[in-house]
Amino acid sequence: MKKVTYFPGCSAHGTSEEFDMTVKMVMKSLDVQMEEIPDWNCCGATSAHSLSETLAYALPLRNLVLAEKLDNATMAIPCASCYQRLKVTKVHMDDNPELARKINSTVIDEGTYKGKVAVKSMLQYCYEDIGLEAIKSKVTKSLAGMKLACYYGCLLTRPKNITHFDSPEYPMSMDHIVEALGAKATEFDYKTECCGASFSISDTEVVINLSSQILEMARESGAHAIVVACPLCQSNLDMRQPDIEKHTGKKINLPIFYFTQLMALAFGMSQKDMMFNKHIVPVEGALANIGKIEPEPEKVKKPRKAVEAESEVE
Amino acid sequence: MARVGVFVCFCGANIADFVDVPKVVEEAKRIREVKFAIDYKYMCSDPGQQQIRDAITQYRLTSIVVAACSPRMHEKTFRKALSDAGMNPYLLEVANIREHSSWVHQKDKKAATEKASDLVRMAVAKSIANEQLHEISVPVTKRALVIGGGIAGIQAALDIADARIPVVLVEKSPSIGGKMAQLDETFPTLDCSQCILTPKMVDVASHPYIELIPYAEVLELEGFVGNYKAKIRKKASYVNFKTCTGCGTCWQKCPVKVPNEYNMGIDKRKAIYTPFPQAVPNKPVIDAAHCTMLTKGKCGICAKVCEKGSIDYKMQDEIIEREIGAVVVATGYDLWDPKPYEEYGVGRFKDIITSLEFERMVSANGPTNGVPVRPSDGKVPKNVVFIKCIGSRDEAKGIEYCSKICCMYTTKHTILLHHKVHDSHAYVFYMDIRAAGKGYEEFVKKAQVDTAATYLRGRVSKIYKKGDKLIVRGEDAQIGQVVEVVADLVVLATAVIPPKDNPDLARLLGVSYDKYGYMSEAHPKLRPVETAKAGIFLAGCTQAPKDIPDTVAQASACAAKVCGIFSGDTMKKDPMISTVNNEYCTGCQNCVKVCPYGAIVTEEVPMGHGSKEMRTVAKINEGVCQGCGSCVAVCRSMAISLAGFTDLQIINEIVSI
Amino acid sequence: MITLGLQEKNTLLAEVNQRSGANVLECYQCGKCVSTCPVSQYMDFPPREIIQLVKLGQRNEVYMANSTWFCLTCSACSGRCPRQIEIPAVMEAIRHLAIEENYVNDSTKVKEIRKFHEIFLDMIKRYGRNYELRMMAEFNIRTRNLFKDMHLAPKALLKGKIPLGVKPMKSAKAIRRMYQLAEKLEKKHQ
Amino acid sequence: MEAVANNQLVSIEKPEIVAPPNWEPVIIGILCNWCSYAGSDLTGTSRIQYPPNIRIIRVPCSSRVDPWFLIKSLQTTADGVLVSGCHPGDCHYISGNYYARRRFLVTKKLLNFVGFHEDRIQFSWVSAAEGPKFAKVVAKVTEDIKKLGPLHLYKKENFEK
Amino acid sequence: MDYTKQIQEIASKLFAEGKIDVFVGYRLTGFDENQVPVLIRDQKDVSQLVFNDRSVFNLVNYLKYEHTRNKRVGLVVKGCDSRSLNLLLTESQVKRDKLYVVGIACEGVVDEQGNKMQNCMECVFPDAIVADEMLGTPHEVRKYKVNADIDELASKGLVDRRVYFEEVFENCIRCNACRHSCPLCYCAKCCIDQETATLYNGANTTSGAFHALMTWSLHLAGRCVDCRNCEKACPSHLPLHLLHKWNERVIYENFQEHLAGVHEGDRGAFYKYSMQDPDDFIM
Repeated sequence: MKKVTYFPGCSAHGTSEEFDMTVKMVMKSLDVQMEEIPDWNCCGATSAHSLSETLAYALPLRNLVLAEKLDNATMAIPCASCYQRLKVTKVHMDDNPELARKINSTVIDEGTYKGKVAVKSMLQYCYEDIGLEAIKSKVTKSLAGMKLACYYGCLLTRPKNITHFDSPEYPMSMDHIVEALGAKATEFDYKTECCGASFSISDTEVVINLSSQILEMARESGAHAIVVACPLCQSNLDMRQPDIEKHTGKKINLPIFYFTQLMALAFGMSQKDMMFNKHIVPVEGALANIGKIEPEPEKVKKPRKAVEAESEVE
Repeated sequence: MARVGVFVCFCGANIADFVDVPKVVEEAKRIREVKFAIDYKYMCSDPGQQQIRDAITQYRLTSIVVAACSPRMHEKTFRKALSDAGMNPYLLEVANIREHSSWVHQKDKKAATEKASDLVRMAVAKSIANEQLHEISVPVTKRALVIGGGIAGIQAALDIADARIPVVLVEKSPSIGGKMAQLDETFPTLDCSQCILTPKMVDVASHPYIELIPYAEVLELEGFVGNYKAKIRKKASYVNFKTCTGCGTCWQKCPVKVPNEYNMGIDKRKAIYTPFPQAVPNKPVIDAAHCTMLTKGKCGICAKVCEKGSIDYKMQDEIIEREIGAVVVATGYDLWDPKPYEEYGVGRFKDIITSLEFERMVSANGPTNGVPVRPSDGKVPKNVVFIKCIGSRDEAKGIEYCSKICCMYTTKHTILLHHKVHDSHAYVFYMDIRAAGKGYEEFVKKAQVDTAATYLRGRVSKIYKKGDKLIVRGEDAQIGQVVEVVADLVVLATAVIPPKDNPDLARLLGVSYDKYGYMSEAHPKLRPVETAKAGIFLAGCTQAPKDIPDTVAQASACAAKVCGIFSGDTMKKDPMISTVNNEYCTGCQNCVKVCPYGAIVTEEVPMGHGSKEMRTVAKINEGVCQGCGSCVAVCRSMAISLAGFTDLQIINEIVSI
Repeated sequence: MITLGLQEKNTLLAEVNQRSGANVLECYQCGKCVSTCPVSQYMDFPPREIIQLVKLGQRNEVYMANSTWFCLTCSACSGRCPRQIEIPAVMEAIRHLAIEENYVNDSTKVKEIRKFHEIFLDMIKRYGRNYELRMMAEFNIRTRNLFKDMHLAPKALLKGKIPLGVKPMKSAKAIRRMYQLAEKLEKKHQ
Repeated sequence: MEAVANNQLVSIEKPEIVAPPNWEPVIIGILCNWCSYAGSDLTGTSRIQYPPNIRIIRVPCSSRVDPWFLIKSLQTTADGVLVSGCHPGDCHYISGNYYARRRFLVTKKLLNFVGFHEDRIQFSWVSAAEGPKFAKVVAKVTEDIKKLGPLHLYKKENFEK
Repeated sequence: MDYTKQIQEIASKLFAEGKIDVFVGYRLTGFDENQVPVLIRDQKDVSQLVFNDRSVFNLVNYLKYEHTRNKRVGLVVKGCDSRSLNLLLTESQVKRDKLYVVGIACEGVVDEQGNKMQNCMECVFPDAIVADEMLGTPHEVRKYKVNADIDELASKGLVDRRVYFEEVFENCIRCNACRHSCPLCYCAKCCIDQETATLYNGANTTSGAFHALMTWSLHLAGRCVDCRNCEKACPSHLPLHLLHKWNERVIYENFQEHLAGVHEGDRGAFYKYSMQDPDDFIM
């Protein structure tokens, strides 16, 4: 049995409750024991580092210090924003002991930071620590027939020198995961464009503009739905979709799934637990594609060649 | 007893204003060994030198100290004066009282004078230990080795051979011609590249003074200037060039198809092939990695159809040796692989090609008969986006430097595109247009005005696919707005990089190379074709990216340098090199280990006078030793000394202050 | 018009470089960041121009620009920058400097963004965690835009998308203490 | 690497002989021909001023410098020694300065161990283009040695000039 | 640790088979339990040989003298001795095919008072690295330890060290026993005796001793294997190991943990370099 430290993040108790739920379900079925950081606090998100350098480090650092009290080598974080803040803090603290000492002084009551816990996003944890094989082995109800656009957003793979995970421009980890579940990942060029992130509330216009482009490109790629690994992306793309449809005058109707929701689905768990009812955009239409396998356009079969790959023989 | 003459120079006011020159002379006269001391306004002038010459004979001087400017300036001049007076020129010492005293202590004349006196005393002390040295002359083998048969190697080989000096031209691939043979037309005149290159290639093949060794590589180079020995591996071609007529039956019948390197893999060649129709020598070779006869023992068609029986599947690599006197390195360049540009979808989108692929497409003898097409669907493109600085000037993904030729070849491509597809439109994303060269700016103007290519100033940030079009997004900084171009084809002007094995070759030759892998010239301005290793010269892109005119000029310069070395039967060399005292040498060979030039070997000498027992001692190769003194400092038994900088000379300087 | 040559020393450049850890002098104005930036169209000066203004020492323009407030820190620009300049760090440095030197951009947009961040931080100070519904409501009240997003509210609340309560932290006191200490630290820093 | 940090052994050398008034130290500078000597020439041609205490000896390469030149210098005429060569990677003789660097470190540490202040022997990399750097280096070395006072340790007894 | 019997048997066998001309070993002094080196030239003398924890001398030293030159030699080496032998092989001073080396997995030797030698307590390679035949149970390679005396002296002030060493150099009588006893000092004419060096510093004075010992220790820097032959030979009982151990420490800590004579073909720290060598002490 694997053990991992779990940092749910504020949205797990709010807008992304379904992410939190499905993560727990999926991890249980994958035989991973999750230990939640006791009495964790908010990572500070964009706001903290917009206004105060010290708080931007101090808030995540407290969580890192608390996490070290649990005896696990790795910490997995579902929320991309929390992941980014904790990882940036970890990297900067590890690089700069002087800074670490300074920031540590604000949370010294909780303990001293040692830097021994690896920080990973839930996606990274699933991809690297659990592995595609383990995921594939749990699939009971293949998602074959579904075409999915995998959307990573800004924070999971960028900046490369902080995250050290996958490509910052055209990542493929989530694509591999959904393909392990049986679905087909579409070629989607807007994988890592920004959805507008924290402007969700303060500047809706930006969010509508950016998210609409992402949705349109996903539509264009032929996807039935979008898969995400970030609560903020999910809420921007899902909750703002009616607004976007009104704004552009085009029907989009793309449900936005967390990748763990789809994993739970493919693992054959009850749809009720996945809280599809919380989605603003109804999911039924997209899920109806499961099992509907399009016949592959038949290729004209050429006579088998003697030497393949590099060279060929007439 | 040493008799030293001291000559102190005023250097006009340069020294005299800040150093009390008469006082220095007076101080010098107080040194026991100094038999003559004098000052003069300009020691380096002819009357000044005359004073030295006169004093040498008049006072029977045994060594000379000139206190003047830096020895790096006038040491040669004064040495000449000594030898004119019949004295060994190496009995001279220069005390640098200008750069090291008068110019740097202008506020304290007393201290400057004191220091000048000290410097003179040090030079006197050193000069007492000076020995008579004689220039070393080294015999020269008059044959040049040219490595690489691109335009640089071809030009260098022809120029040297025309001076009736034998040349060995080694080319890695089956044919000479290099990158230039792949080009369609050349900027800024739009000459047909093949038309100007092929005659030169034929000249190389037929020149009586050129030995062309294609499909071969240099394995070893040992020796020193004038006396190198090169080991060359002739790769097995499996075709007997002596009997092959190049009729072409074999490659017509060969069943194995391989991506064609000459056409950047756009079409296929056979496993037995000549790289291109105009190849020199026009004899095929068998690609051992793909030939099924050689890999699996099945086929053998080429041997069957060859009337001359020239095919020999059992042929082995052959190693040959050549004695040579000088080397010209002309290994050319490679193109940078743009794969790290993930944001452009390089590797995912078929319709993104590199400039050389485009060049092959628009070339009349190219795989698409001179018409550019989209690799995805074979359609002729309308909107073509050219992106410059791919890999160049990009330290994040590629290399820091500017590749120099991309601005111009991209300009050429816009014009060629216009010629081949009249209703097309070229968009060029650029950062700067670097068109410094004869007729270059006019050429850019031609592209911008005559063919109305749209120039957009900015780096492209993203390329994505919409339908079957590629959308290219970048900022046009001229209007400060983000623009998107709907493109049919995107051409990347990839950076020029040194060939991957350049550092290996450089190490093999003993030449230094920079962090990118370009070989380093001896001096960036004043010795641009020499390397730090005597007798090895650089031509073309092996030194840095450059265009054809510059390459040809540098190749000819190399030829002139080679001819210079071969102008006499022997070469003169500075005698300031190491020597071994056999009596003290223990044969531990630490010197052999640290010598950067491999100039030290070992020899066996009798244990004692008349003894039959032998022992090993070190031996310096005079021709190779450059006189760095590394061996001297590691010689614990002090058996090695460096002429001109002996332990005694340096200690004399130290203790005489 | 900008007149150059009057400043004795470009202190802005030094401050921005020092604070951000980047060296903006490396920028050669290729514009890749501008076309990469998802919000450059909303900015007064896109990243490339901000950097040029820093190089020219135009403190007022740089501090008063809304650009730094619009930066989403998505790091797309720095990932693609050929000179590897940490542009988000530069933006952040400028924002902090502007706050410290009391330059206030009072356009509605910037005020709203800033208010949002302030409320957010306030929320954490109070509860240790973010309380989304209260956050949204408070934001609307404080920006005097009571009906913003009201059309979303019924659906979101009905679907349970935005829960009505929040699980509070046990030791919210620790967070308040952190805030105090952090404030002290920053004061000392200045 | 940290264990013998460069400041670990430095402490103040007690000058037994009080420096006479107007005492000026003698510093021997051993410079390689291709980089540092050329650099010092450039200092001259640029007319950059530096203290006049240094006496320069030219050697072809910093690898020519045998440690006992340094020992001998300190034993006879010098109060301090400066050795300067090409920057790593720039050696005219390809690798000379890399060998020299190793010897310098050990010599410096050894002399410090037996009682010489670390500032008595100093090293620098000065390229042919670094005229101003050479002046700075000389100024620093001169200042350091002035602070230490005249060297009397293991001087050759009854040495006559 | 007593291999007397085994060594006698080996030597006797070697003589019997005609494999060696001379065997270098230890014998008892004859008046106490301490030992001195002995050169056995005949099988009948083999019974003189002993080996136990009093076998302190480094016998490799005897390979540089005429008695063994160009002869086939049998030799007993401990861990430290074998490292110096390794260096001599690398420096082409002896030929491996003329040697028969009996290697000892050394438990450490004792001084005349019977106390374990300091260098044995800090020994990194107790087992012979070069050997044709090994005696004893092999040890694991130990961790490098900084010499205790060095540690103590380095922590003192500069003035204290200077005072200490001034006395050391003052007590040197320039008898050159140290270099005669050192297996690695094999030069035909020592540089210290050469004209250039003696010109200004040949006298038997403190400064002459300083010059000689400094040069000597620098020539052994990165080569000294800490066998302490020199110290045992010194009539003035100078703490010569301090200079060598200090250099060894500086080299170990700065140059990729170099230790002398451990690898075949490794000439010592001054005859190689690395790009990672410290550069911060250079301006």
